[in-house]
Amino acid sequence: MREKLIEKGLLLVAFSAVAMIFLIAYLIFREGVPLVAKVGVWDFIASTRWAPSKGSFGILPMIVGSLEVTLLAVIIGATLGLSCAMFLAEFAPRWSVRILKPMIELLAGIPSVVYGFIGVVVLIPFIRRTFGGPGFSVLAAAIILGIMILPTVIAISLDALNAVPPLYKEGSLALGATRWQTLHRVVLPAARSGIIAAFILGMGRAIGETMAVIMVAGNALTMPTSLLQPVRTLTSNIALEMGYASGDHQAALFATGMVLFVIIAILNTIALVIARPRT
Amino acid sequence: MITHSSSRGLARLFVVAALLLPLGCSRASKTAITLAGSTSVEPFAERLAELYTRAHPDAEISVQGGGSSAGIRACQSRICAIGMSSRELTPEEKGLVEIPIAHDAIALIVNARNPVRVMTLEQARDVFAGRIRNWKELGGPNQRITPITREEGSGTRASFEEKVMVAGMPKDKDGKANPAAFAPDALVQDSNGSVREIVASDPAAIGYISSGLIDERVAAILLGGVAPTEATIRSGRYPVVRQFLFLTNGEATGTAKAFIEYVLSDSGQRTLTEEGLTRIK
Amino acid sequence: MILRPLAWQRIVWFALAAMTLFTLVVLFFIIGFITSKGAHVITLKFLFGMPERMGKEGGILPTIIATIYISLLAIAIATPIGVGSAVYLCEYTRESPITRVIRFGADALAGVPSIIFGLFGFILFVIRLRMGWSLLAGGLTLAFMILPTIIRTSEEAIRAVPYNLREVSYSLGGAKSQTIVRVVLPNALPGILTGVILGMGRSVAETAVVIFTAGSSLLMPKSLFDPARTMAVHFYILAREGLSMERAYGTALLLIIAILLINVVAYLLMYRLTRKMR
Amino acid sequence: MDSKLSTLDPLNPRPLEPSLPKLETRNSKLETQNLNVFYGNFQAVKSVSIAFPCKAITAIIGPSGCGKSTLLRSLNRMNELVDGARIKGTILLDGSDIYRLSVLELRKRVGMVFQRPNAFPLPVFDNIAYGPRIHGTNNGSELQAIVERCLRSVHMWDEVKDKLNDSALRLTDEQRQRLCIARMLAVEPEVLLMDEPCSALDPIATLRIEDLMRSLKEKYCIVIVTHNMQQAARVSDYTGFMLLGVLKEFGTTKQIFTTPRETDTENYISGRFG
Amino acid sequence: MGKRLILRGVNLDIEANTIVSVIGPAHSGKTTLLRVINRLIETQREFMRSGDVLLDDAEVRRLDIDVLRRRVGLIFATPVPLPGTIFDNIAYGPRLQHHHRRQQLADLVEHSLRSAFLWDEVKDRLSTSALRLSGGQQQRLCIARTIAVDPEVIMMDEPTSGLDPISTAQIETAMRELKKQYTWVLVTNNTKQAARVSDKVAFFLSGELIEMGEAAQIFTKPKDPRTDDYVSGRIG
Repeated sequence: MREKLIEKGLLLVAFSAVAMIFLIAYLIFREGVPLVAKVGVWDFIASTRWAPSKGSFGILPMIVGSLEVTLLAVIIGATLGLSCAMFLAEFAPRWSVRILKPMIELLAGIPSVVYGFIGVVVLIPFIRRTFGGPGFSVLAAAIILGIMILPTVIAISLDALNAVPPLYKEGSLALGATRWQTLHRVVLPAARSGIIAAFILGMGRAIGETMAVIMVAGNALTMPTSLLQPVRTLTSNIALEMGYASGDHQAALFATGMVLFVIIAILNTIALVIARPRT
Repeated sequence: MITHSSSRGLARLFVVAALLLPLGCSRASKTAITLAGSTSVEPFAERLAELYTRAHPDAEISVQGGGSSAGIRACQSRICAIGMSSRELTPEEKGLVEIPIAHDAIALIVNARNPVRVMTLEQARDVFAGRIRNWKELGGPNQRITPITREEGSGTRASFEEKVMVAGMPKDKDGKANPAAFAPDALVQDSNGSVREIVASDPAAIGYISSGLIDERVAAILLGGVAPTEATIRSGRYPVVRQFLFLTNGEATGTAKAFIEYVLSDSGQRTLTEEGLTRIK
Repeated sequence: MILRPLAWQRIVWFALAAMTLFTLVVLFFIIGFITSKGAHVITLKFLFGMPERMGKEGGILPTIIATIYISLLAIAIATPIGVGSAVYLCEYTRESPITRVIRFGADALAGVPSIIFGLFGFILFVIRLRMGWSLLAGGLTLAFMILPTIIRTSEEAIRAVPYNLREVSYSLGGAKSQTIVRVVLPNALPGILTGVILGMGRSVAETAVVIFTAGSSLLMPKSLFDPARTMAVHFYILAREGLSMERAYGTALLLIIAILLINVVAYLLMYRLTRKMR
Repeated sequence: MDSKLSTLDPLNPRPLEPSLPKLETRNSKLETQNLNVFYGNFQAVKSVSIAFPCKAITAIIGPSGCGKSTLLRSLNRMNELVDGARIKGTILLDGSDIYRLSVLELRKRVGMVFQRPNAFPLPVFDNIAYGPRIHGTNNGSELQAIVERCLRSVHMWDEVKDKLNDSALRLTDEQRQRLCIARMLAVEPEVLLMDEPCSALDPIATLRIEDLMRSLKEKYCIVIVTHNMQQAARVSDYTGFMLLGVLKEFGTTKQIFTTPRETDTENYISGRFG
Repeated sequence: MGKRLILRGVNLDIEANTIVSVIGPAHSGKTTLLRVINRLIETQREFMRSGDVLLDDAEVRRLDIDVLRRRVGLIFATPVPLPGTIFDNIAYGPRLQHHHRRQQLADLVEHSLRSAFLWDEVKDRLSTSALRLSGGQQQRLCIARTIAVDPEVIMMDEPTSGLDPISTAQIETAMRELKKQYTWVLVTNNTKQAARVSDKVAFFLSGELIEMGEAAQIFTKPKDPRTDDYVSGRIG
């Protein structure tokens, strides 16, 4: 009897996360859907002109911008992060891993605004001097986000690599394989789903990041055609304009959030399908 | 027993955490009020609140940013006693009491190293509409211009649009000119401060901010040959001027009333002037 | 393959070592940069003084206090919910539609960008529930933001408790709840703590959510219903508005030190808790 | 303490004297001389000298913790995967020190099968082709031939020839263990080391793996570690008995199981302890 | 376990105060049998059973599950000390029932440790971690822990498979000494051990009880040829 009660109570608690996600979705969609209905789905997501006070609500440049920045950031973060994780897992001496791993996890806790700020004072002037232009650009945003997600990618993929049963490694080494052969032919495939999970989490952080992006991306409303052009992402659109928005403008920002929501859901689903371990 | 002591330890942790929090059930003092709204007004309101509470230690005034719309919304739902707005209210938002507290000129600024110092309104319009793209065309060095504007909905941007972007534009039959659109590749920043910081660090940049926030790293452009000074602003010769508003839901009472009175008083207005605004009275 | 396996391995070694070095240099540059620029700002007056002139002068005590309150509040709310959910998922159900729904909820929540949490918290807690900008609204919103992290790490920690420990408890006549309270949770505690620390770190570092829900008032918060400005928000405003770069660096350095302290305290706590078990 | 144990003094076991009648080993393939293996301060193997003959199965038996696995793993230097492992003494493969070979070459020549079937989470084909590929064979038809030959020699070709692209994890325990043996054969080793290869299998599968071992004996030197005395008696030609890190006795299987010279061996064989 | 049939038509009668060994090769269902008896199997995946398990003529599924498990103790193949002190380990079971005072508990701990022949080795370090004990000591600790809840039957699942010969001998001694108080069921894949300690032996193969009888009879003249194959080492 008592056991049953405990079970029911815990079930209730466990559903709070579900309740919350539905509440969030409900609130965002309730504000956003009427506007999208008014403007038209196609005009909303496929038009390039954003001038809410003039009745134009096109967010295509921001969708493209978000995806471009995120993709680039993940490429940077994943390359560096996975290399780092592989090195720490297989080649670095144990003592150094014991020191470095907590340090890297610590770096995950640095506020994103600090990363953004360093972007403004170090990276932007560097890009401006080296490549010309304003410096605030797709490239700057991608580099900052790529660095920001590094600790997450390293920590999680390192865990995934370490979770591969030593049996597999032994089996490969006993056949006369080098450690690198073992790593890339057996350990990496076996850790595949964990590593992809690391990339997904990194991607999630990158696409959802707001403040750091506002600081370095330039937030212009053009369709980004070059890496050196300023760009506005969906998240920064919301954070930039929410403060002064009212009426349809505000609804359009909620609708932006809605689109972001849907994009993240799609990306997560794709990633989950890829990551599903082959049985 | 470990299982016992450690769960007790965890429990203790939470008790300590809970005790650390002041579990007040209502606001600590009846004289506390909140101001919320425009980030342009926020720094000035904070300064005023600081001085006011120094003279009235029993009063507590907290100042929030969030933007004009958030302030208006919070004021409508009585979440804050006084809203702050740097833009005019839309028809749907009317109904709140509007109290202008200061004039604010919007200055066009460039990096102090930039030799260009004078522009006509039309030139300023063309720079921000993306029709003039090189400083050479304005008598400066051969360098691409990086215009920086504010985000859609910002009061500063609205005033700038209304006064500068309409200059020389064809008028429709009501006699109203349609403002030129901002260049889509202009950088967008969401506060006066960040616009100033970018201009201060990039010789090719140009932006517009509250004239009160100009410092030595940036220079104000003489718009149509007029500098934003108190005299030109009060006389209306400087073309881009707006009002900062305090908003209340119904007549203000208590601390809110006293604070508004202080702001409109001579010493309050003097403070605003010191901080770079132009007095309303 | 033209290269011999060992030669190939050596090349890979150098490539990976170079990438790792580069990564570490970048990450440590960030810390070094902030430290070199901010160290001289941190004085007792800075730590324990009240801010003046919007933070251009004076100290940052209210933001430190606000940061502590809001992050403790967030974990105090999120931990019981998160651990409870994890216990339910691990101990009370097998894979079923119910667990899939719960996991979907947690995963979806983890994917929600912080700006959307900010909007949500603003509408629900600040406006609808009339909490105003307050520590409470901020803490609640942050709690739901970090909930998925806590659920996920607790779940992993609970699953990592060897199954045979539960069997021992059962075979000595322990009921399920007794087994969970006396065997599973104490043994999962280090892992759970890691999740809590991660969540606390995220609350300390979060900016967007806090601006929307707890506001940015520089006054000392006196109750849960007072608005407040956390260190991260203060840093953002200082840096963004160009109020005082020096103080921005100082605040950033303090933030990093705070995260470091949280980690160290957690490590010590974990050490204390596990020492008796080893 | 039980009186039956009085003859056993495990705390002070005497090493096998080199003066003991030396086993007549027709051409020994692999040999240890005075081998000591340490993990940190713990000595797991104490002065073991043993020779493993060609084309024969040698079994190492002994109770848990006697060092038999450690001995086996030091023969292809797999013990080095444990931190703090080191050895003292000599190990000879075809009369030359194994430490003069590269570790890759050594492990190629001395293959190993583990207690738990550790087929890689890859398709069956890739499992077998793994060894040849890492040693430089990339020709498709050549690999095809190797895979077929190896699967045939473990009597598995007919069972899996249609599922070469299925994941190896879908096979039964026994099939996976055979696959591991086939995978090892694909690199053409000279010595096969087997670490309790049947302990996870049921009796029928065990018997079949044992048959396989007998058929492989024609070509290889096989060393098997087992805690199952009966298995040693069934399959091996020579048997060594280890106790607490010491090789107590070594001889033909028949001799060890019928007329052991050491009392410890006799006690263990007859089931008085262990 | 899924759809596999693990145990088939098993009829087994275990008398009080005897040591019964269950032998058989891997995968013959020995461990499952123990888990069916104390219903630990119910905590695992889907499982179905038909037939009855009677403890003193009462079907185990009718008993309160906590009571059943206190009456029928189980020792696992690898010693599983709970993380915590030696004292905590022994006191775990009694504390679950709450009503124990400090002194009572101390007495009970001493009694249990003495019964498992561990008291002299650990009496000075009851408050150190149980994980610091050697493998053999840990397994005796597990026996003492089971004794502390005062069971009637103690089932052991290959309790010495990971232990060295000396520890094995100590545990076997403890079993023989405690035979008067408890009924023992010993699952082992070591036929020699079964021969050393048990009164009766049951031989399982592929989930079936092939033969049960006095230890001497099973090992010298088994009735079933499959038993003969196994005890003589032709299979397994």
